[in-house]
Amino acid sequence: MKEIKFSEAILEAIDQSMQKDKSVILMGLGITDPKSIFGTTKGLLKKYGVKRVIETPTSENAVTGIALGASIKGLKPIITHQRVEFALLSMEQIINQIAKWNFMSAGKQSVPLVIRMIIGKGWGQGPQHSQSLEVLFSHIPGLKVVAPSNASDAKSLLMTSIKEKHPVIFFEHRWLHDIKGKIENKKEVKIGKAKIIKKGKDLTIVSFSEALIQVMRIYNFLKMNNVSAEIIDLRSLRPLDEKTIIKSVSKTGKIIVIDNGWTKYGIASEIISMVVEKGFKFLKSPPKKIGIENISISSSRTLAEKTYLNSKQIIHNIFKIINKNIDKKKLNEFIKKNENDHTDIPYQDFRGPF
Amino acid sequence: MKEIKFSEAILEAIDQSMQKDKSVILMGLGITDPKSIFGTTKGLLKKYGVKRVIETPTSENAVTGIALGASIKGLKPIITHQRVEFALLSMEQIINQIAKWNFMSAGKQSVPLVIRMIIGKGWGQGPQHSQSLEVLFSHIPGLKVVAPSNASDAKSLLMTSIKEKHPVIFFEHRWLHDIKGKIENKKEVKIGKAKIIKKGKDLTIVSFSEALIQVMRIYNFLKMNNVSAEIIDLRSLRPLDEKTIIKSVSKTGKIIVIDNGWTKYGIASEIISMVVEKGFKFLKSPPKKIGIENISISSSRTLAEKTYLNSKQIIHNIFKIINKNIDKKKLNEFIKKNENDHTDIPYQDFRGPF
Amino acid sequence: MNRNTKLNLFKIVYKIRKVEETISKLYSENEMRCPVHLSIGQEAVASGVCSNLKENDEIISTHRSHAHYIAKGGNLNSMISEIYGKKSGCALGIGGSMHLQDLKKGINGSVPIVGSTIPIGVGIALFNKIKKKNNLVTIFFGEGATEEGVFHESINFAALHNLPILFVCENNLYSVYTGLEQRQPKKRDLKKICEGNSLAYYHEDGNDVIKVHNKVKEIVKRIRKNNQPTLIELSTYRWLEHCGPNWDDNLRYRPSGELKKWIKKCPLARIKKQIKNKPLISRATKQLDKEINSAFVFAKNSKFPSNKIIKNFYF
Amino acid sequence: MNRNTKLNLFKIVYKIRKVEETISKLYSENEMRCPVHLSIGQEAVASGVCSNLKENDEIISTHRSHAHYIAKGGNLNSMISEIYGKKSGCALGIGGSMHLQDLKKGINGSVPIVGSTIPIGVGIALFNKIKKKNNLVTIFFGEGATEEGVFHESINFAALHNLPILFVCENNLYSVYTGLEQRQPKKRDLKKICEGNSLAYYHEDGNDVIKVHNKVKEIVKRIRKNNQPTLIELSTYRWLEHCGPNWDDNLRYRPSGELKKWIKKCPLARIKKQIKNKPLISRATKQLDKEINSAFVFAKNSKFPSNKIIKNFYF
Ligand SMILES: Cc1ncc(C[n+]2csc(CCOP(=O)(O)OP(=O)(O)O)c2C)c(N)n1
Ligand SMILES: Cc1ncc(C[n+]2csc(CCOP(=O)(O)OP(=O)(O)O)c2C)c(N)n1
Ligand SMILES: [Mg+2]
Ligand SMILES: [Mg+2]
Repeated sequence: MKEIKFSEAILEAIDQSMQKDKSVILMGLGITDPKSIFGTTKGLLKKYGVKRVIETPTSENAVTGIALGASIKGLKPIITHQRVEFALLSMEQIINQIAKWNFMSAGKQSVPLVIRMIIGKGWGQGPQHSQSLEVLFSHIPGLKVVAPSNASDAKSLLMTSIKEKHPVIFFEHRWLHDIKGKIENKKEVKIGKAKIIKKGKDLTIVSFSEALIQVMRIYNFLKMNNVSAEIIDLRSLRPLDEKTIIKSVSKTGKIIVIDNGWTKYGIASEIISMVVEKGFKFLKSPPKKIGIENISISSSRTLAEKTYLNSKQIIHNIFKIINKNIDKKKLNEFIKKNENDHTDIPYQDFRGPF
Repeated sequence: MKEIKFSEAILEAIDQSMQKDKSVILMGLGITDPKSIFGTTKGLLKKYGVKRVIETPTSENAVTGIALGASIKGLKPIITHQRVEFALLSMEQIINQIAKWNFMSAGKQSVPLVIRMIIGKGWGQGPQHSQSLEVLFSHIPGLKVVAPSNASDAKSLLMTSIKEKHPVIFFEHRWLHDIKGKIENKKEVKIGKAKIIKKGKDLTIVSFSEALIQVMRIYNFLKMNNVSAEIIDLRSLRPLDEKTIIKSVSKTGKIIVIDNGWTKYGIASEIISMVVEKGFKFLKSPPKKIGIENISISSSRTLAEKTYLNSKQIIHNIFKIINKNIDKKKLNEFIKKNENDHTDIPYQDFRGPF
Repeated sequence: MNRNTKLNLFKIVYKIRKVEETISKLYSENEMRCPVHLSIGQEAVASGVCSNLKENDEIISTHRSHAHYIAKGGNLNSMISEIYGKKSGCALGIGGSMHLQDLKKGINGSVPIVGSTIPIGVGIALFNKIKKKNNLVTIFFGEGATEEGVFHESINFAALHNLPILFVCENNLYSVYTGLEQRQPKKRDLKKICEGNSLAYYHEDGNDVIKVHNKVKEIVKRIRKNNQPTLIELSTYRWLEHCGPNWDDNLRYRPSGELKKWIKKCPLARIKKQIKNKPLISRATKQLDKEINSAFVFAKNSKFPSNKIIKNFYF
Repeated sequence: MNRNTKLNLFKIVYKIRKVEETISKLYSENEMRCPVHLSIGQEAVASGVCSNLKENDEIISTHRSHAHYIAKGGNLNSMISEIYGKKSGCALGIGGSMHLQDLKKGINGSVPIVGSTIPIGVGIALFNKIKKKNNLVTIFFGEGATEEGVFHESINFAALHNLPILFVCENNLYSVYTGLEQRQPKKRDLKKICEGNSLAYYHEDGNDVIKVHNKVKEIVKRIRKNNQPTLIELSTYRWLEHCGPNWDDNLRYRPSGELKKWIKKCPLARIKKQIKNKPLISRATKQLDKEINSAFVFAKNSKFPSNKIIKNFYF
């Protein structure tokens, strides 16, 4: 098994899908430029030509409608937004048209369309370039929403999404793009299937996308402290793999959800409400959700770092749920050894700006 | 106390606010036309002139940005959308700009802006004219979201919203517009305060907007069956009156949320997850959420009626939570007597189309 | 123009008029329980445009789509059934009047969000270009839709990619009850806007079906040859209320006398006059009356859709 | 043009250039931890436009706002502090480079969503009209923003209401790395688009600050008189990368030689030549160098904002 970056996994998924299926086309701002969306569309123009790799004007709303029109006739467009925020210009097309076209056409047409949305964070991005907003799409019947956390899932899920008959919103957190992972080519990841990353019995930790990386950063501390956590990577937000979550909670009796985004009316709210409706009898202590602060994200690093998820907060909440004391010295040592100096970058060699 | 229609209450709120404060202006498609948005803007053009009552082109996105620009300088614009769906064209302005401007200007400017969104339903409106979508706004820090269920609250909440320094999304369900109610002019309804409509001890029913009307329709059946329900009208969705809800649940130990919209990642999900996080120890049985089916709404009445909330479903779920059997004959009699013949209209004399 | 073409144009105009009048008449029975946006007064636009389109040419439309659907040859039984919310409807009753579609006839659908089908139509044309299909795409919309940003984004894209599209702007002077003067500057000039975006622009009297037919014929030929997306603005007028079955001149949102003036330019009366041959006309109308009548009977007798169909769609 | 005006124009151009160069030089210290979009090569636009504006005239800008902020007289210490994320920043460090603002100088802000400040600027002008203020509103944006629907919606509205607005389209040929030919049809004509929307349109060499100043002077006078919203397109060129402190001609997204050609048209060199008086220039630059240097020192020495300020804002 080879190890490649998340961004390379995306590229491979698109490349192989375009190779296999001539109906797949790409649309978006910057897909043919030298930076090629964090490298995820590198070389595709040369390989597949301007008819299939279509650089676009700054017209997000129309481009989305155009992709929809092309898709109902049989093309499989992939749209890319360099930031989730730009996609807000196309919400009308996404929610009123794309999500409903299969229904509105009484099943006669379907919309095999993928919209890649990249979540920004860090390096002073500020309030308009760092929102997650997964819940805005996850609420809508007719859409599928996925948010992989690693290269292998990203590759397989993107290929599945491209093959899929119905529209998929594909979330990529830009802090994942440079993380390497082994690609498991054998198994196809289906949309709607969560994955148990770590087996455990003391509590269930549910997370997804980059938030899961934050969880994995503190996994060793849990182990050191004999906390046996079962960690679930959702991978899909809609449909949600309710079974896997409930099964885990039936075993652990405890659940914490670590969210990429805001917690009020957020992704975690649905998961907890679902768990408590369907697995009330298993619950031994109040479930908990944490995510970023329910405020906008500042540019200045000292303010931004207070907004983001952080290891200490995650650990404290976990220990509270399982009703265990933390050795503060150990915790501080662990944090010191494992954290970046700056919370506005994922790794020391990360530089902004875009 | 006089009794007036919900739509008249809206009109009074706007009229009195415009009278009192010269900064209040109105913008929107149809506000000066003969139908004057279900009568809610009737006569205002004549009274306040074209400078303050501004009919607009079909340019929802720009109009929203224009209102924002005017508001940061000191005007208090009220924008009206005849359907929630049209506002989707302006999501970028609402989420990226309006919700964040106070923050982005480091508190130097604020956005005293009200956006009225009208929820359509019934008379074959179909998939694109009957969505609720409150959660799309309720998730966003920087926005306030209100959704009154009766004329009195509507009037007071709208006046409060207009006076408010920060942006408010004001939801009106069109089936409420014709319902009459007594206006309690004494008390100002604050944004963020729920109201206990009925006191009770067996279970807590949380609802809002038109869904609350559906709940009140079956209240007598509950009484007849000695079910003592505490009914809470949320009125505000953001901020949410967590205290009132938790306090009620601490007494009843049971909760059901009746939602206007889709239940997945919906309004009810947040309420239940909040209750279970903060009031876990009070809960005696699994909480429950019901709302409309998680599918799009059809035009044909036979399909639409299966999508909407209905009294039977509400009653069944309530009895299940309190673990009580229903006398089916009584139930059927009650339903027959109290329901409309058609679920695509709220009252017998309701006619579409717009 | 030969007599046959003329007669065919008459037939389409008449068919639209008669269908709309029947809807208007029967609406008060409360069995067509959905919003309807009728095209009475505007029939010549759809008729004169679609008479130049081949069966596999594609159209896409708006909330006011009855005329386009009929003119492009959509199945009448399915249309009326759709409005009645029946399972024999073109969308199984899911959409009602605002969601007419007939894929076999290249009628891709219509939706009630102003302007939103414009990019979707452009996308169909992009598909055609990539897959080397020669179908022309015609996108119908009202002049109100040109106030939406997406219209401008769409024409820029269409011109950038030389997509063979006919944009048809049906200018009936009103958006709901709101006149042009409240929505667009006095010197607004759609021709310049189009040409600034590299679109060819034409204008024609939208109440004269022969003129529309001839002008569009020319344009369609040119588009098929050079792929230059083209917009034609057709001036016309809606007689009845914006939405619903009734006359509404009593509401006085239109200058007094305006409606009368336009009724004098009745597209049906005009083509009738241009044909002259009364027996021919009466034979045609009789046949159409029968067809239309039987469509309403068919719709009324059809069953409502069963809730089971919902599971056939993706949510 | 008198010597003083010329010298003032020189000073602004020089100040912008020097600030941007200093940012570019110091960026690698990793203390300006936010995206920066520099205006080197485009200084004459902001300078020649803002030199015609009064202090209480208003501007609103985009991701590339440094030049506009400086030219409109924004406080330099606050700007550099903002980029350093310090609490002495014009937005207390909340926004960084893409959110410059100085309300005292009529600088309403800037945001990094392309096109989104255009309607907001129109809204400010609507406020001025309703409240009978005579401030002119100037809205800066790149040519990429004219591809957004909201631009078209906004100019329609501005013209409909005769709002005194100067739209400044800074055409630097690129949107990020993407050239015009991939975004707009060859014969795209912004003049026609503007005129079709009842806007007056002008064009000028955006690298000649004197020409820009003179042309805008005329235009501003006219707008103040007749309230006709007006757009001026200024042709110019960005020298460095779209976002970040570096040269990037090595990436080859621009035709070889293009950058060189534009560097020959350097706005700073040009105005310098037009002044000739070397001592005057050197006195001015020395003074500005000092001011700029001290702004960077100030910023570096300033404290970071404390998390407590968050509670001052509404969420
Ligand atoms: C985005 C959006 N905004 C507003 C509406 C409400 N609306 C329905 S039809 C209509 C009129 C549009 O006018 P025009 O495009 O000229 O079409 P016409 O009705 O005259 O045929 C409007 C504004 C809508 N459906 N969609
Ligand atoms: C709505 C939106 N789409 C895309 C982007 C990404 N983006 C940032 S700057 C930029 C370039 C815009 O070009 P132009 O308006 O010409 O300004 P310039 O950078 O040339 O000054 C783009 C596309 C964005 N910020 N907002
Ligand atoms: Mg019209
Ligand atoms: Mg540019």
